[in-house]
Amino acid sequence: MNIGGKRHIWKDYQKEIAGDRFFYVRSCVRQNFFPGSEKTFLRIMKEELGKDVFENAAHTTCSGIGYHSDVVPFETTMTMVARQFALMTEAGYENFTTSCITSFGLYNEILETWHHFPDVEARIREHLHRATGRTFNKPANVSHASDVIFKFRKEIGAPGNFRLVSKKTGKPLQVVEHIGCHYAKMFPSKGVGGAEYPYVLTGMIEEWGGEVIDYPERRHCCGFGFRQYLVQANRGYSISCTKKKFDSMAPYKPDFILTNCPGCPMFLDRWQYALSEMKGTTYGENGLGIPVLTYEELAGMILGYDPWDLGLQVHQVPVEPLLDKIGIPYDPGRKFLTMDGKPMGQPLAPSHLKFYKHV
Amino acid sequence: MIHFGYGVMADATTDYDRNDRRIAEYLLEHEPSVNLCIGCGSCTAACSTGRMVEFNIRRLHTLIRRGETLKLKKEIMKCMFCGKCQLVCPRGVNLRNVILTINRALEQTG
Amino acid sequence: MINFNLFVLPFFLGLIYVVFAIGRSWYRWIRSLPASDKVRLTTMFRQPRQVLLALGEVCTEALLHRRMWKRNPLLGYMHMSFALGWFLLIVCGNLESRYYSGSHLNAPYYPIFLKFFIHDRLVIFFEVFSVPGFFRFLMDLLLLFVLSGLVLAMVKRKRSKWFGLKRTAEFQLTDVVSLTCLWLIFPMRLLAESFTAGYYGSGGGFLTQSLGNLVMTVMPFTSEYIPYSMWWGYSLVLGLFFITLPYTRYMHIPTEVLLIFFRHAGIRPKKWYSGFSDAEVLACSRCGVCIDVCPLNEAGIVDAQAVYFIRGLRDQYVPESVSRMCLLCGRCQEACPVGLHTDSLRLIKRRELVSGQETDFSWLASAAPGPVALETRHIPRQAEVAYFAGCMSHLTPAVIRSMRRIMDQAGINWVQLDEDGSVCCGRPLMVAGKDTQASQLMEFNKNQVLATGARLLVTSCPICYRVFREDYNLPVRIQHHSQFILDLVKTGKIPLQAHFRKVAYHDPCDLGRGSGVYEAPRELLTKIADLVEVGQDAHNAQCCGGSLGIFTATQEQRNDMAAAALDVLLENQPEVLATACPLCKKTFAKQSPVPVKDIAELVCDAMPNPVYCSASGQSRRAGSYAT
Amino acid sequence: MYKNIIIVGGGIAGMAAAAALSEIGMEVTVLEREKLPGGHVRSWDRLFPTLRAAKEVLDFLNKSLGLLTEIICDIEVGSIVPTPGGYTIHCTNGDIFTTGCLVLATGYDLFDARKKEEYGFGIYENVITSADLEKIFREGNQVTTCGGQVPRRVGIIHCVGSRDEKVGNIYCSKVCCVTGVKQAIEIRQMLPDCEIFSFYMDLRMYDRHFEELYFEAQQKWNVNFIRGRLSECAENPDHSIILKTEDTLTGHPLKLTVDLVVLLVGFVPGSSARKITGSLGLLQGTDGFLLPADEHTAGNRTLLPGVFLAGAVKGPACVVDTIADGRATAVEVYRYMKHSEVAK
Repeated sequence: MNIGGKRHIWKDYQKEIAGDRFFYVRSCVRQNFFPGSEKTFLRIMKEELGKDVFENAAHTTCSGIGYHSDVVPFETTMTMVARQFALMTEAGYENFTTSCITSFGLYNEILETWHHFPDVEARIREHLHRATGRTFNKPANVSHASDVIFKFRKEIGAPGNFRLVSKKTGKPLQVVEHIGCHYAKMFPSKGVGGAEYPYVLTGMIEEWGGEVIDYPERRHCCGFGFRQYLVQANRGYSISCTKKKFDSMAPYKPDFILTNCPGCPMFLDRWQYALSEMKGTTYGENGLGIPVLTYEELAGMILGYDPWDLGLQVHQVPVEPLLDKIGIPYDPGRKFLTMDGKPMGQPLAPSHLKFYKHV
Repeated sequence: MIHFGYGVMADATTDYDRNDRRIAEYLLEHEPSVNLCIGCGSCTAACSTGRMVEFNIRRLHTLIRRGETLKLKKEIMKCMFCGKCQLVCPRGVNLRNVILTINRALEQTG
Repeated sequence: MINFNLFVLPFFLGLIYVVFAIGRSWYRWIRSLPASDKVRLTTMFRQPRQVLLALGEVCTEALLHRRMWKRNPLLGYMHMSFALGWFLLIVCGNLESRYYSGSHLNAPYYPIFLKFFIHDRLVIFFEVFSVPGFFRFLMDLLLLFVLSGLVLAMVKRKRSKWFGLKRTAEFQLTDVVSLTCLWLIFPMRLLAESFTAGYYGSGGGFLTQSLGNLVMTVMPFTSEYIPYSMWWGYSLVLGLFFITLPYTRYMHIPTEVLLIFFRHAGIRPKKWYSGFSDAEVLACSRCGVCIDVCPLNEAGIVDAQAVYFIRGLRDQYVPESVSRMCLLCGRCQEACPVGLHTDSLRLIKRRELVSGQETDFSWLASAAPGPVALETRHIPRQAEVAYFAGCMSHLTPAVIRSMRRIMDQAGINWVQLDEDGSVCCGRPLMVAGKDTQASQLMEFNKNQVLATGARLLVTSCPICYRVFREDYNLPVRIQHHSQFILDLVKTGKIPLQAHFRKVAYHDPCDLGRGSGVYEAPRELLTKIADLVEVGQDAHNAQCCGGSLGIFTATQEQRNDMAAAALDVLLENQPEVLATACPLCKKTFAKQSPVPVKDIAELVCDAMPNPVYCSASGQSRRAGSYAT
Repeated sequence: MYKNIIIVGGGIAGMAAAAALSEIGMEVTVLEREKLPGGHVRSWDRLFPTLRAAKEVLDFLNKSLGLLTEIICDIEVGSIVPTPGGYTIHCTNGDIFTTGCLVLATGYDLFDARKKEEYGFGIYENVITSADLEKIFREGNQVTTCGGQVPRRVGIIHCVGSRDEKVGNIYCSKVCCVTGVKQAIEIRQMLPDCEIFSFYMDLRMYDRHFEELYFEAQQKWNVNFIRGRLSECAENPDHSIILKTEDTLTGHPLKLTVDLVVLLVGFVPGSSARKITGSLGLLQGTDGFLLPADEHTAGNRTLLPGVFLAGAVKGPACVVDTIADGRATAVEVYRYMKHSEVAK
């Protein structure tokens, strides 16, 4: 691996990311999957970086999940997205930042469509106006929240914060970065670093002291693939994809997987359980699985936020070994407590994937 | 083990590194003309058997060379040996002996 | 006196051994014959006529080497001088010994070493008309006869071309030992007898006594051990020859005799290896006649000819590729002086090679247009002629088109069985050794033929023709289209107008040597063309090299064989090369500088107003011609 | 008899044109950017389809240049400006040439394989280009992996940068197919135990003896040809490369590990030609290569009087065709000089 070659390619895929005044749109599913992530993003942006991030409660789904599952027509989707833009315009913002990768891809797809087919844009403006009476400006800048974290990676990794280095050996942690398919595969120029060797997560990992693993199936989908999972008959495809990725990365002994998409961490995390139940195989050290993190969770960890505030207790694969490796302190007793300090109950132990026992 | 109602599927990819290529190696050693194939499909187009039933001699020996031999034994039995394939092959692949050699290789690899 | 000396032991023991070994082999082979063949053998021995005929053949072939003579007189003489000369030496020596011993029963070594024991009677040259003198003259004459063969054998090793052989068989080590012994036997006998006659000054004939006297004059010796040691040498080489004989090609001498009896008993090669195969394998003298006639030479293949294949069978090691490296053109079989069934032996081996392999033609039932489907295709149930073009003919559509035109012209109610492509006749599988598997295809085709109700089956492909005739057991007449068309011409059903100049005819192997059809195509061709002579034709025709019989030849090797065959065919500058096999046609066509046409095409071209047939069998005008 | 003809570019097309012109008595000046004439052919080891040394061809061309040819090396043309009655050539070192007759033989550039990102050239050390391989051959070095080991399997990838809308080149570079076959044979000659896998879309063996070479590669050298365009490379922990493709002849996706990957890089329009096109206003085809006045009937002329094109400046061409084209240009130049006023 010649990192110089990658830097050469990264040079070609520089993208402009707004620095402030973000109109932030949440993901439909992330708050269920990894509830602490979006909250952490807002906390970092506002508390650590002092940025203006605006949220509008009237914001709805972009309908991407329906669009990619072939149940929502493109026209409908475009009109719904036009409404989001109208909300942004009404709020006086022009930097559009999405929490979701699929939304990010979809916004880009729609803006590109409108760019090449102005008549389509005109029609959608007509639809939106007829339906809601709204008009909109197209955003000046569209970024994914991971782009924004990437932009401020230096500030987050400021001296004194935690680093992705093994406390015991002093060696950098080995990290698998997994980019959501809709981030740059459709429009390589819209992603930091392009589609082949995306830099957005790699940049964070490098900045925070870790090392990125380049394994053969790094381009492969996490396995979600919308219809692959959503239609039950297709779930075999979904889990087969995930297994392919794990089989490919396992020889590199990654310390954890970093993701920037709503679905990827969900499937890379939960399918480790399903695979262990189906096949009896586990990945990672000591049968504990390979921890999977969202970039917000990782940024929060670097900043020293309490892991249980980040929502790491809802991960299937225990993150404690990773916290121990880095040396992030946590109170194991608080892991399964409600905000009132009452026990919230604990999941049953799986047959193969081990629970972490604190010593 | 939990029954989820679905499971991990077999990979459709030809994994050249892991496939058992003993039949291919035997074939290439004993009938090297098979290496001359350019995939034109004349053999399959002329094939007396392939006209009547699913039997693609061109694909069959290409698959063998890649180590894909799962359906081989069943397929190879359909050949009538008439030799038309060989007569039309623009590269002089000795197709009848290819079949005989594959049969022998199958016997030897069990 | 006791006629014994220690030196006779090597010979004597060798003789006992060889008789025992031959007897054991014969016993084994006869025992391993199929029961029906054993019956044939015993039946023959109850018919003196058959036995006499067999004995006659033993004389003409094993002693006189008639077929060798026909091939090349020098070669014939060489073989005859050894076989007949030695045989007569034994017979006459025996008679001579009886004269001396006065008894009919002598020790077997006594006649052989007679001159060692008898040398005290003075017989001078001009006493040839006395009994001993006559024998001495005769025995020396026979010795000279054999020695002349020996000289020729030595010459043959260097100048095989004089004997009509371009190539001779390669030797194995045992052959060299045995050959050396054989070659030494008669010179040793000459020396022993001459030295003895010289030493005693008497006892020899015109050759041995003269030579003995000469030796005594040139370098006189006084020790009787000198001739004595030569008797030892003579006995030793004889003994060694006998002991090695069962393990060398010289085993063919006794085996051929048995084989001749087998053949006269009506025993024929079977599908599997039997005592008869053993007799054939051991009867091969490795004379090498089959090497020269083999078309594989033209392709530079020099290790697969019948002689080597049979040697491999004997040594129980034949590489798979050698078993499959044979065109099965039958040329070697035609030329073999011993009459071995070389093709059958090859097929037996091939059957063994594939015995464990299976085929699956169950798809025929559902996929192929069977007899039922025939009905639905509105093909008349009562056709006169069922026409089976054959797989290969589908690659030479001109043949099929010509046949349709000819049959339409003749007003025949015909039906083509394989209009949409053939289910193979089965012979290609059989030549791979897969006879049992072929039977499934044959069963299918048989039903097809029967379903048409035709009483005549015509095929354009000699390969199909041969298998239909030999293996199908069809209750209908079977003709190759050359025979069929000839009949049509003879009965005036197709008028012929045009006449072609200078046509050379190539005999397809399966039609000519394979099925014995030589005349019909020639007769047909002479009606429409001037046939030019072809150097090697009919029984001796060269294979085109495209044969389905061969599996391991490369395309280049096939091309070389075709080129060589073409050289012969085009020697007299024909304008058209005619053949009667789609495979030959296709094979020659790519290299021939002159057009290659099937007989059917030529006939079609020669017809005055060809009836143009429609493309499909259903819509042709067959019905209107129904008689 | 005629003087002052300038040939821009001292590759084989320029040399062949110069040799032909000087032989019929014309004075020619060749401007060459590099330190020695010969162009890309200087970097090649042996030429297809006969595997003769490239150096022999260059030596022949060098010898045939004649006394009337002046070659100025190490000089780069900056711009060419039309002037009344001719053209002024401004070189980057300040030199200025004027001429009435100008031959552009600026050739081509090799496709930058880094643009085909998914193949990992420049990232994975065991991915090299066909030009790199030629260099190894030319310098008499052993073909090894980045770790210095003898490769057991080599993958040869056809059509890198050619026939690929995704890199903007939909044209065929013509010579890569046969180059791939040639290099496969050369690797086998050097490393008899090394397996070769060639991944191709079509094998365009268009010229004499090419198909025979392909046949030889299959028959004698047992090169494996797999029909399918490489989709992506990935690196194993031991730095070997996983190739992913569809084996289109079996209809299966195929995964194969090789120790070394050779990318057969195609032709792209030369950077120097692009500069000159701008200043002269010459026409480019959709492929970016320069267009002659008429592709069939005036293949070496341009629409500008006294400006001629020779060799691969007009698109991918093999050595044989390029030399022939250089000579054809000489004939056109001669006819032009004879009939125009420039002849004095």
